[in-house]
Amino acid sequence: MFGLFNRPELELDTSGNVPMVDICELDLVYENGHQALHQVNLQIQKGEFVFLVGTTGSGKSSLLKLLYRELRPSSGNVLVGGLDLGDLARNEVPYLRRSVGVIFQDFRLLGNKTAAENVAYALEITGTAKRKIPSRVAQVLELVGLSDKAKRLPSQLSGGEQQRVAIARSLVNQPSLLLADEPTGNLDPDSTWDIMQILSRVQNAGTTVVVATHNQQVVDLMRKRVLVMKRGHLVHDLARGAYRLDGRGSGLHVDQPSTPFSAVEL
Amino acid sequence: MFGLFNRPELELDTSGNVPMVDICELDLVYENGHQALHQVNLQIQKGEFVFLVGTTGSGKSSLLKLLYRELRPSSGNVLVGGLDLGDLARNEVPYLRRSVGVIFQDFRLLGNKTAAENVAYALEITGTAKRKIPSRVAQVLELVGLSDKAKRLPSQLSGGEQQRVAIARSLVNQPSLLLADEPTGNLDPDSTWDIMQILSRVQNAGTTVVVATHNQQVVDLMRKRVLVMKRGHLVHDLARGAYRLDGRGSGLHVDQPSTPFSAVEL
Amino acid sequence: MMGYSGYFFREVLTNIRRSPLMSVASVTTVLVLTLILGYFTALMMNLEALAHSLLREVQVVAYLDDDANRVSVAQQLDRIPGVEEAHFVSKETALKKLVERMQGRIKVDDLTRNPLPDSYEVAVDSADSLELVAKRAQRIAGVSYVKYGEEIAQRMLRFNSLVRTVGVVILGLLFLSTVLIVSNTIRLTVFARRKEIEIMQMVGAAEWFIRWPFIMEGVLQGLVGSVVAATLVGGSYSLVVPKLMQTITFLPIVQAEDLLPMLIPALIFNGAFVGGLGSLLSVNKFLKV
Amino acid sequence: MMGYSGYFFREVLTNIRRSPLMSVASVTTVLVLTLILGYFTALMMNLEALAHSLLREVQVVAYLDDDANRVSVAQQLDRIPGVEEAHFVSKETALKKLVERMQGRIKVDDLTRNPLPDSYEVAVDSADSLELVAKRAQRIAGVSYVKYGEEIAQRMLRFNSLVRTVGVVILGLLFLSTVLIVSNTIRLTVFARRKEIEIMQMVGAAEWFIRWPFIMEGVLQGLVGSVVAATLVGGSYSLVVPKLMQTITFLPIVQAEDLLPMLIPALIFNGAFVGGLGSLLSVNKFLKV
Ligand SMILES: Nc1ncnc2c1ncn2[C@@H]1O[C@H](COP(=O)(O)OP(=O)(O)OP(=O)(O)O)[C@@H](O)[C@H]1O
Ligand SMILES: Nc1ncnc2c1ncn2[C@@H]1O[C@H](COP(=O)(O)OP(=O)(O)OP(=O)(O)O)[C@@H](O)[C@H]1O
Ligand SMILES: [Mg+2]
Ligand SMILES: [Mg+2]
Repeated sequence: MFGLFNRPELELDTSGNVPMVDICELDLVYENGHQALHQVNLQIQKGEFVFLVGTTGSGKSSLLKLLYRELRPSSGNVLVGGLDLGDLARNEVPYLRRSVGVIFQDFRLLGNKTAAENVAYALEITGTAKRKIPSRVAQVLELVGLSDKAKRLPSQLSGGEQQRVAIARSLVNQPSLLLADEPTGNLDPDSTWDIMQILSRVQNAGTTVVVATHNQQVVDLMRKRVLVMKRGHLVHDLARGAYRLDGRGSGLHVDQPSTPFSAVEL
Repeated sequence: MFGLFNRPELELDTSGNVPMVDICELDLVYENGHQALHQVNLQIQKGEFVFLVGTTGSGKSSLLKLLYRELRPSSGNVLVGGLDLGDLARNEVPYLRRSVGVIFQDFRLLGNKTAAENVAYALEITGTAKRKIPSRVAQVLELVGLSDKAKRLPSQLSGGEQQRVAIARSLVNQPSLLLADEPTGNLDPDSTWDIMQILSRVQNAGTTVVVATHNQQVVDLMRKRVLVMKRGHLVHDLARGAYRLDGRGSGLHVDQPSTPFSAVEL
Repeated sequence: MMGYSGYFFREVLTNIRRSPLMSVASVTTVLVLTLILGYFTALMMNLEALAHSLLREVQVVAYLDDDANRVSVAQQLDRIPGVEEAHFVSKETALKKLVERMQGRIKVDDLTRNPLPDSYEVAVDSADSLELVAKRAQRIAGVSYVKYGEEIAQRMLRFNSLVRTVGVVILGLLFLSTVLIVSNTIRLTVFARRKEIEIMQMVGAAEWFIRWPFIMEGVLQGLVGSVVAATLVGGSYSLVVPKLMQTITFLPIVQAEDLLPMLIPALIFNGAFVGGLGSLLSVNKFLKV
Repeated sequence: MMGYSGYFFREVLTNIRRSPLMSVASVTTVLVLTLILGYFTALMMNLEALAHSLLREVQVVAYLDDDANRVSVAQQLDRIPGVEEAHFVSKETALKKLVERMQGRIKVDDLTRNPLPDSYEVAVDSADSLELVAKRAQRIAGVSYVKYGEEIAQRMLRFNSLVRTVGVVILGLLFLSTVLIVSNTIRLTVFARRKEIEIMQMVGAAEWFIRWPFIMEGVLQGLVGSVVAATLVGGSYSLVVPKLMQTITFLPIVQAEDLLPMLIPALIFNGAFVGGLGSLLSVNKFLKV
């Protein structure tokens, strides 16, 4: 009846026998013809912690979107936990997404639900027993330091607080793969560091973590594997790497403004 | 007739005889009873460049929102260019906002307009002659490095690219006061630096610039006036200051996780 | 899914509470359209009753020769298929009726002799039988002349079928309009929440899990709207009909108790159905992976 | 503001192109409701014509004494206010008509003498004059008896006013329903764009600058919907009426050329007005500073 109830069971292979992420000759071309990813090859093993860096528009978010099947590859293969996402049936996608926690660059909180309800929603969809939900939600909100704002709607939270709700939601299901897209862009350094510690802890518990970020300090201090993207190409893959964008080296350039101002009257 | 045409003229005093921003014994209490700002007193002179820092939820965005009259003070006064915003009539607010450029933390682009149209809109509302608009828009998009993506809808841009559209829009009207809320949270360090150079240039042209940010490196390198907020209080006002949050000093603490993990099973 | 129904129901209530505008819009739309549908159905039923009552007045009259055998004619009339009853009207009764009807325009004293014949008024089972019955009656010995008001009968028949056809067509179109407009309205409310649906899909909610609260909300909105409308229709009908019956005695009016026990449940069911279906179709539009 | 109208118009078109769903929903809603309104108005006009034509058949008949002075009676009748024309019917004509009407039920040979009196059929200018004319005619010397079919006249009068009242009430309610549903629909489309309005206000757009494109869009949607609906109503009416006139000769039917030149512009204007007003009211709801 309208497929209202079908419920395929689907499990990722988290044994460690297959890579958690296995990307092979991946191309991604958007509808308007823009090619966002070129021939990306990449393997990430179970339990790894990986930073994904690159200039704005280099394709980091696009790559992550492919891993939770918001996008489909134009060519090549994307395997997560042994599942080929190109083959995934439409009604199987939700089950993939329950094993993959995502922290979105733009938060994507449900505007008519409170912080706690947003986190609880991710549990409700999995059929978690009703009585277990409140304590689990409280725990995770405590972890991100938002216990006192559990009953606020997103519109009543500051940018950084919304970001922490999004982080809490991505963690609550204890995902096998955690994808974080600029998870600390709206956080102060102390909060940033707290969140990074949490992600480390999550990794230690066996979760594979992929973090796209522009935060040089974080990448430099954490010394994890670093993937560098440039215009849709994966140009570097560094074990225990530091933040560097190809060519210009790392960090800020006080004395070299790179855009000619003279053209503009301001 | 329904007030369809009324058009009060309203000008900020940008002579420099009055402070650009003059805040006096300001309290802000949100509807749910949360007091976001406590007794803030602050003066910013014409042409200054000010950083606003503080932990997440310390009240930075709230303070900026008061300056473009998204919020009204619960008590105390907010004067911008000599105008008391508490007294501002409803139909005068648009004219205030044309003199005040804002870069929003969540971008706030019109989803059904292209990047160029989003920037153009800010000109159209001021009655700028039609033929002047395209060249002015092209100039500003060039300035933020987005010329090649002028025809894209926001949904077809990366996070950082959307942020740059928002920056372009805030600049296009040559505002007297520029408010930027975390303008580089989604930008890589090079782009961040480019944007900061642009803001500096804007300041040199006489615009007053207020930037709320968590980016320690930027604050530390630029050596501008720094306002530090803590739980709704303005706790420090440093000329040519560096990034420091009260108490814990500056920056990241590798060895001191501040949240107890043991309470949470992950 | 049963285990979730409590959860879904709470979802729906929370959602209505937090963005009441959309619910108000859907409910009002269902309400107004159900009102129109309800009143129109009531009007149709009455027109149908009117047409039917007019039909019943059509009958075959067989005038007899002066020397006819009444009993034999009656027997033969009874044997014609389609005849329900043959009622004898003597020439005396006929004259009395005529004089009555002419109210003083005929002076009975002037008549030396009753100019009218005896007759049988023959009731038939349906308008279709009229012509056949008339033909067969004409052939009976002792019947001088048969009249069945071809013209009036034709008119009545045409009027009847016209009312029925037009009524069914309009009712059908009104129903379609209701479905269309309600699902349009609901589609807009769902459209306003498309981001929400997108986010729900992003965090891994199955389609049925997303769909059910919307469907329940649609059904609920449809129910509320149509219950109010049905109450209004029912209330006003039972209020107005008795008054109308007093003033307009010449038109047959369908009694409230004959109409409402059918109409009210039908309207309510219709509202709930259209609301639910509208939601289902709309949500499906935005459920893309 | 005139200088902006081109800009606003482009805005509207771009917006419709980029999110067609909302326009489709508004247009369909206006279309369907205008159809209902249009067909119902046509129906009402015809019922009104029917009621009117029935009224015209009501007249006063004055029966004369055998020895009455025809000419004097005629002069006196003409002098009564409300009388339009008095038409003489001789007893012979009356009998012929009666025999004709009775189609063989009366045998003329049986009559030794005509039992009917002479009479005047008096046409009156309005139904309201009936009773007065009848009373005054009764007083004229030579008039034996006046009849004006009180009962039929009463029925017709009641039927007429019933049709008119019910019609006006229904039409009014339908109109209100249209306004309500269309503005509901438009409110939802505006609601779906509330973020947009918020952003426009944030960057400093004046209220009228935000409002006008919405109003123009509402007017445009209303226009498109109602033009299509009016075309459908007009087309189908001019198509169906000639056919109907052939089959149902006994009912007066309003000619297409008498109805449509009024109805079509009214429907179109109504659509545009309701669309624009709906938008204006809706946008205002979301324009808060
Ligand atoms: N609409 C609201 N209703 C109630 N409380 C609110 C509302 N908006 C913000 N707050 C609260 O006010 C405080 C200050 O919020 P604000 O957005 O100003 O912080 P911020 O300094 O900009 O933080 P961030 O760096 O995370 O953007 C926060 O604790 C927040 O939860
Ligand atoms: N829907 C889309 N249609 C067309 N092009 C798109 C679309 N989404 C993104 N792009 C383009 O693809 C490129 C990669 O975008 P992506 O969002 O992956 O960048 P990113 O590395 O995440 O950048 P940022 O650091 O700014 O978030 C960008 O140039 C962007 O303009
Ligand atoms: Mg990105
Ligand atoms: Mg903020």
